Amino acid sequence: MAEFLQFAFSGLTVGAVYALVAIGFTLIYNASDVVNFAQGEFVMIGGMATVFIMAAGVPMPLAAGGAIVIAVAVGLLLHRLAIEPARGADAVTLIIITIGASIFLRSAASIVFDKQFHTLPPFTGETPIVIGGAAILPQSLWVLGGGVVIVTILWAFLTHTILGKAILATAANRLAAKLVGINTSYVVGLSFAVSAAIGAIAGILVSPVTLTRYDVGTLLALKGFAAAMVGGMGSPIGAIVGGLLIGLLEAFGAGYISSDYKDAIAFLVILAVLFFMPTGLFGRASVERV
Amino acid sequence: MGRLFNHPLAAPALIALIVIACGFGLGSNFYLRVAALVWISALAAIGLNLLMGFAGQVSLGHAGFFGIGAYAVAVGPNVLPVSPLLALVLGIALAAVIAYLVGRPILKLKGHYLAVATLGFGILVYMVLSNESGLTGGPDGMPVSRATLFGWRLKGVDTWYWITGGVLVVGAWVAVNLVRSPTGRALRALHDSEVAARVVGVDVARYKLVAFVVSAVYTALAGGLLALFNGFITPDVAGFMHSIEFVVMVVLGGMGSIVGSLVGAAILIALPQALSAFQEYEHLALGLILMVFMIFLRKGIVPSLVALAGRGR
Amino acid sequence: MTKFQRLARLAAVSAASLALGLTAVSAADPIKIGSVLAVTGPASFLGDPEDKTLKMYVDKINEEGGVLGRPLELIVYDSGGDANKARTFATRLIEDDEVVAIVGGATTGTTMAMVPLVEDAEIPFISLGGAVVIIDPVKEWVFKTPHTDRMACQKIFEDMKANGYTKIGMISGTGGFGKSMRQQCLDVIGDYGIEVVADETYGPSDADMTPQLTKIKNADGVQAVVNPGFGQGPAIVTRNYRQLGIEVPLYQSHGVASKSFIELAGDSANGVRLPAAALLVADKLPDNDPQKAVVVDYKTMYEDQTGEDVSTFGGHAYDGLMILVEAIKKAGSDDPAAIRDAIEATTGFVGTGGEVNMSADDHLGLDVSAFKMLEIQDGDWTIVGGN
Amino acid sequence: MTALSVRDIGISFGGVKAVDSVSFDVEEGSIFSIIGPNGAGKTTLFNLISGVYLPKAGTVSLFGEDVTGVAPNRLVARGLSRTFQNLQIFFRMTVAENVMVGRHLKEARGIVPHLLSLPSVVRQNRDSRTEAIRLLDRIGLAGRADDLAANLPYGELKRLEIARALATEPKILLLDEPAAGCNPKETEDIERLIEAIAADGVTVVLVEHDMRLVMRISNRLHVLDYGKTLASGTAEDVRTNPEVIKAYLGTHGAEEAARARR
Repeated sequence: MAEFLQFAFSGLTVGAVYALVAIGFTLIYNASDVVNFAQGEFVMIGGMATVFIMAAGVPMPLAAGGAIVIAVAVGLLLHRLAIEPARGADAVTLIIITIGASIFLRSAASIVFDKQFHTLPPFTGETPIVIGGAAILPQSLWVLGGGVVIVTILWAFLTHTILGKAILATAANRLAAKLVGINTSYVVGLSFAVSAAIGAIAGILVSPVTLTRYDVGTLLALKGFAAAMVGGMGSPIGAIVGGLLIGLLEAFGAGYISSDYKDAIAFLVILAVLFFMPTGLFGRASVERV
Repeated sequence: MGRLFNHPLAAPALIALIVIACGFGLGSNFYLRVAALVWISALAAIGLNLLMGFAGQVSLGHAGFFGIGAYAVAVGPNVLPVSPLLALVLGIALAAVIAYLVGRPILKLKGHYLAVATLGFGILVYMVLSNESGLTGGPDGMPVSRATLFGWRLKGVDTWYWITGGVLVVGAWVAVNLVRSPTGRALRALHDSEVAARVVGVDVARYKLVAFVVSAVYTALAGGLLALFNGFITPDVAGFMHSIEFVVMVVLGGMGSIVGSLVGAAILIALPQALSAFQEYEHLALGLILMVFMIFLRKGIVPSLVALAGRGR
Repeated sequence: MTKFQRLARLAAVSAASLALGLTAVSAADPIKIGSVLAVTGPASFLGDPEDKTLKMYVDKINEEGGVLGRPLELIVYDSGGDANKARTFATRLIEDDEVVAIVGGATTGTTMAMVPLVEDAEIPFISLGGAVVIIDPVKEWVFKTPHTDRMACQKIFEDMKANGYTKIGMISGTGGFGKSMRQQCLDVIGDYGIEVVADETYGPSDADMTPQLTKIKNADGVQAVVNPGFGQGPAIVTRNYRQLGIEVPLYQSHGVASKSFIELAGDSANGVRLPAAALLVADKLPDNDPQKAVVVDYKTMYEDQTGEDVSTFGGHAYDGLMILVEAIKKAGSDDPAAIRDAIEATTGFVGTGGEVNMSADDHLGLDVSAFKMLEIQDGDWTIVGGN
Repeated sequence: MTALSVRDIGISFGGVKAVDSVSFDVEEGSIFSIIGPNGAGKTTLFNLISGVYLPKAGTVSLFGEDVTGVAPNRLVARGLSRTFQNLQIFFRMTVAENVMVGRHLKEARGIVPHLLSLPSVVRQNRDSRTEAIRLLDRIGLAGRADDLAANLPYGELKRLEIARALATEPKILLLDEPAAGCNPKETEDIERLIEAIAADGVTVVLVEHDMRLVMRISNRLHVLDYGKTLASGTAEDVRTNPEVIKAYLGTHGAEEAARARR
C-alpha cells in the first residue's frame, strides 16, 4: 500500500505538469485551431527566467512575477508576429510555424540564459511529508495545489468574465463569435497570453522538483500534446485527466512493470484508448455532415 | 513551358539533372556527403509526402520506419545468414509488414489523433532500439558492415553519392507514377473528401493503408541507405525529433510536391552546414527561417513559387 | 596504410616542402585542428565546457607564440549530440577544412560514428567520449582522454568491497553514458564478489525517480546503491533518495563530476560518494601531488574566464588539446601520421585526468589510480580513503 | 422492375428522429423526387440509402437485393452513385481527374503496376481520360478538363459532381439538390442533363428545392416532413394534396399551386 501511494504521488506530481501544459494546448487550440508546439517553452521560460532574475538579487515572489510577465510577453509576440500573419494557413503549416518558434525560443534561451541545469529553492522546505508510509515533498503539494488553483481560476475566468466568455464563444463557433462583435483576433491573442502565463506558473512550481534547462520544453510539449489528445482535443477536463493519466501510467509502469519501457507503456495505453475512443476520453464525437 | 512542367517525367528528370550536376560539380567529399544525405532524406520525405501531401494523413512517427530500415541493415547480418543488402530488403519488408499491422487500427483515427498515435508508434520503436542493447548496441549505437555488390565493396563517399542519387531518382519516378495512377487519384481524392471518394467506389481504409505502407517502404529504404552509407548507426535516427524533421521537410518544400520534398530536405540538411559559422546562433537562425518561410510561403516553397511564377506570366 | 606507405608519404611530404623551399610553410601558416562537439542538445553540459576550454587554450597558446612557431587554428562544429551530424562535420573537417587532427566527439555515440572516417582518412582523433569501446579494441588513429566507465565501476566496487557491501541496488540512466556504464559495471562486478539485487533505469529527461527508488528500497538486503548516469538525472535521483529516506550509501559516477551537481541536488548531496579526477579537488590536493599545478592552473583559468564552475568534462578537452600540442611539437611537423605516432608515444604527461602513459595497445594511458574517491560533505568535495 | 426499395427506414441523432419509418419504391428508369422543407430529412435519407449512415431501423434493397448497411464504396459496384448537397469536389485535382476518379472500379487496381507505370496502366489512364472527356463534353466542361477544380465556379462544380457520378456507370443515381445555387440558365442545363441520363435508362432519385424543375421531370414524388412521409405519388397527386400544400408549400406555395391549377 505504501508502495502504491508512493507511485501515485510520483505520478500525480509529474502528471500535474503534463496537465497544465495540456491545458495550455487546449486553450490555444480552442481559440484558434493552432496546435502550439512552443507550449513547453513557456514552462521553460517560467523556470529559467525566475532563476536568472533571482540570481540578480531579486526576491523569489518578484522574480516569479517577472518571469510570468516575460512569458506572457513572449506569448503575445508569438501570436502577433508568427501566428497572426499566417492566419488562414493550413493546420499543418501553423504547426510547423510553432515548431520553428519552439526551436527559436529554445536557442534564444540558451544564449540569454545558459545551457546549464538550474533549480529553484523549494517554497516551503525539503522535509518530506509521510502519508501512509509514502513520502511526498512539500513542493509536490505546491505543484498539485497550484494546479488546482490555476484550473479553478481559469474556470472562473472563462465562465464569469466577459473576456472569458468571449474565449468560450470563439471556441464554440468562430464565425458566430465574429458576427456578434467579438474581436476574435484579440481573443486568440488573449488565449496565447493566458496559456503562456499558465505555462510559466507551471514552470516556476515544478522547477524545484524537476530542475529546468533551456531545452526542457521539447519533452513537455510532446507529453502535453499526448495528454491533450488522449483527453480529447479541446476539452479542458480532458486535458487535466489526460495529463494525470499519463503521469500515473509512467509512475505505475516504472513501479510495477518495467522502468525501461515506462514511456512505451504510457503510449500503448494511449493507443488503446484511442482505438476504442477515436476522439479521446472527453472529445466530441463528430457526425459527418455532407 | 506549362506542358513540360506537367509531363510525368518532369520531376524525376529534374531531380536526375540535379543529381548529375552536383555529382560532377561538387569537388570535395564533404559536399558529396552532404548531397548524399540530402538524397537520403529526400527519399524519406517523398515517402512521407505520399502519405501527408497526397493522401492527407499525418505521421509524427515516420522516423520509426527509418529506424527499422537502418537497424535491419545493422542487426540483420549479425543474427541471420544474410548480406547487408539482403538485410536491407528484409528490413524494408519488415517495415511494410509493421506499417500494415500498425496502420490498420490507427488509420481509423483522424487529424491530430492520428498524429499522436503515430507519434506513439515512433517512440515505441525508438525505445526498443535504445533499450535492447544486446542487439542494437543501445543509445551509443552500433557499427554496420559494409555492403558488397557482385564482389564489389561499396565504400567511399562518391560511390554512395551515386547510389543514393540513383535510388532517389528512381524513387521520385515511382512516386510520380503512383500519383498519376488510379491508386494516386484515389489517394488524392480521399484527401479532399473521404465521403465523395467512397461514393465513387474508393475503399478509403484500404487506400490509406496502401499510402501508409508505401511511405513506410520509402522511409525504411532511406534508413537502410543511411546505415550502409555511414557504417554506424544510433537510435537517434528513430527519434521524435527526426520524425519532426521529416514532417518539416515535406511541409516546407510543399505538400504534394515531389520536387518540394527534395527542396525541403536540402534546406534542412544543408542549412545547419551553412549556418555553422554562426556558432551558437545557428538554431536561432534555423527557427527563424522556418517561421519566415511558412508565414510567407504557406503552401510550401515549391508550390508557392510555382503559383507566383504562374501569376507573373 | 602500411608502415612503408607512411614512410613513403612522409618522404614525399618532406621532399615537397624542400622543393618548395621553406617559404612555403611560412610562420603565419596556421596548423589546423578540428573539433566536433555536442555544444547544444542533451549532452551540451559535456560539449559546452569542452568547447570553451578548447577555444580558451588555443587563444592562450597562440598568444604565447603558437606551436612550431605557427599559430593553431581551431575549427569547432556543433553536432547537437547527433551521430549522423557528427559524421558529416567530421567529413567536413577532414575533406574541406583539411585539419591535421581532431579533438572531440563529446559522446560515445558521436565518437563511434566518426571513427571509421578518421581511420579511412588517417587523421589522428583524440575522443572525449566516455565508453571503453572507443579504445578497446585499439584503433590505430583513435585515442581518448576521459577515464573509461569500466574504471569508474572498478573504483566504486573497490570502495564498496572495502566497506563490506555485497548486495547493491543499481539505478541507471538510459542515455548512452548510463547504459554503457551499467553494462561495464555488470561485467566487472563479479570480480568484487558483489551482487546486484535491484536493477532499475530511468529516461534521460525523467523528472521523478521515486517509483524506481521505492523498488530498490523495498528489495531485500540492499547495502548500497550506485547510479550510473549524467545530466540532471543523478541530481533528481539523489533528491528522491533522501525524500524516500533511504539510509544506505549512494554512489554516483564520474558523470556528475561538476559543482553544478551539488547545487542541483542541494543538501541531499551530502554523503554521496563518487569516483572523479583530481581536478574537482584541486585546492585540496597535497602540494606534492604531481597533478596539483596542472589542475589548479586549469581550474583558475576556466573559472576566471567563463564565470562557471569547473567540470572534469572541460578538463578532458584540456588534456586532449595538450596531448595533441605536445605530440605536434614532438613530431616537429603537422603531418597527421607523425602526429599520430607522437600521440601514441605519450608518456608521463600529467593532465587534469591523471598521468597519461600511452602505448600501441593502450590509447588511453590512464589506470584506475587516476580516479580519486570523493565524498560530498557540507556541499563540497572531500577526498576519502587512502588515495 | 423495382430499382430501389426502402422499407421502414429510420435513424435518430441525439434523440431526434431525423428519418422515421420511411418507405418507398423506385421503378427502374424513372425519375423519383424526394421533396420537403429544410430539415425534413432528405439528405439524411440519401445518406442512409448510399451507406454513409448506418440505419437504426429498416432496410434498403437495390434491384431486389438487401444492401442495408453496405459501405458506400461497395454500393458503387452494385450500380449506385450519388452527388452531394454541399459540394464534395476533389479541389486539388484537375477537372478531368475528378471524373477519372469516378472510373475507379472500372480500372485495374493492382498497386505494383501502378508504381512502375506499366504500359497497361498508361493505356488505362488514357482510356479513363478519354471517357472522362466524353462525360465532360456532355456537361459542357470539356474545355476546362485540365484546370484545377478549385478554379471552377459553383454551377460548373455542381455539374462536375454529376459527371463524376456518371463515370461510375451507375444504374441508379442519387442527386442531392443539383440545381441549388444555379441561375435559370444553369438550371435548365441541369434539367436537360437529368432527362438525358434517365433516357439512357439510369434510374434517378432527386432531392431538389426547385419545384418547377421537380414537377416537370419527376415520374413520382415522395414528400417528407420532420423525417416522416407526408405524401407520395405523381406530381399531380402531390400538387393537389392538401397536407402537402399546408405543411410544405405554405401560404406562398398554396397561392402558386392555385395559380398552377388555373
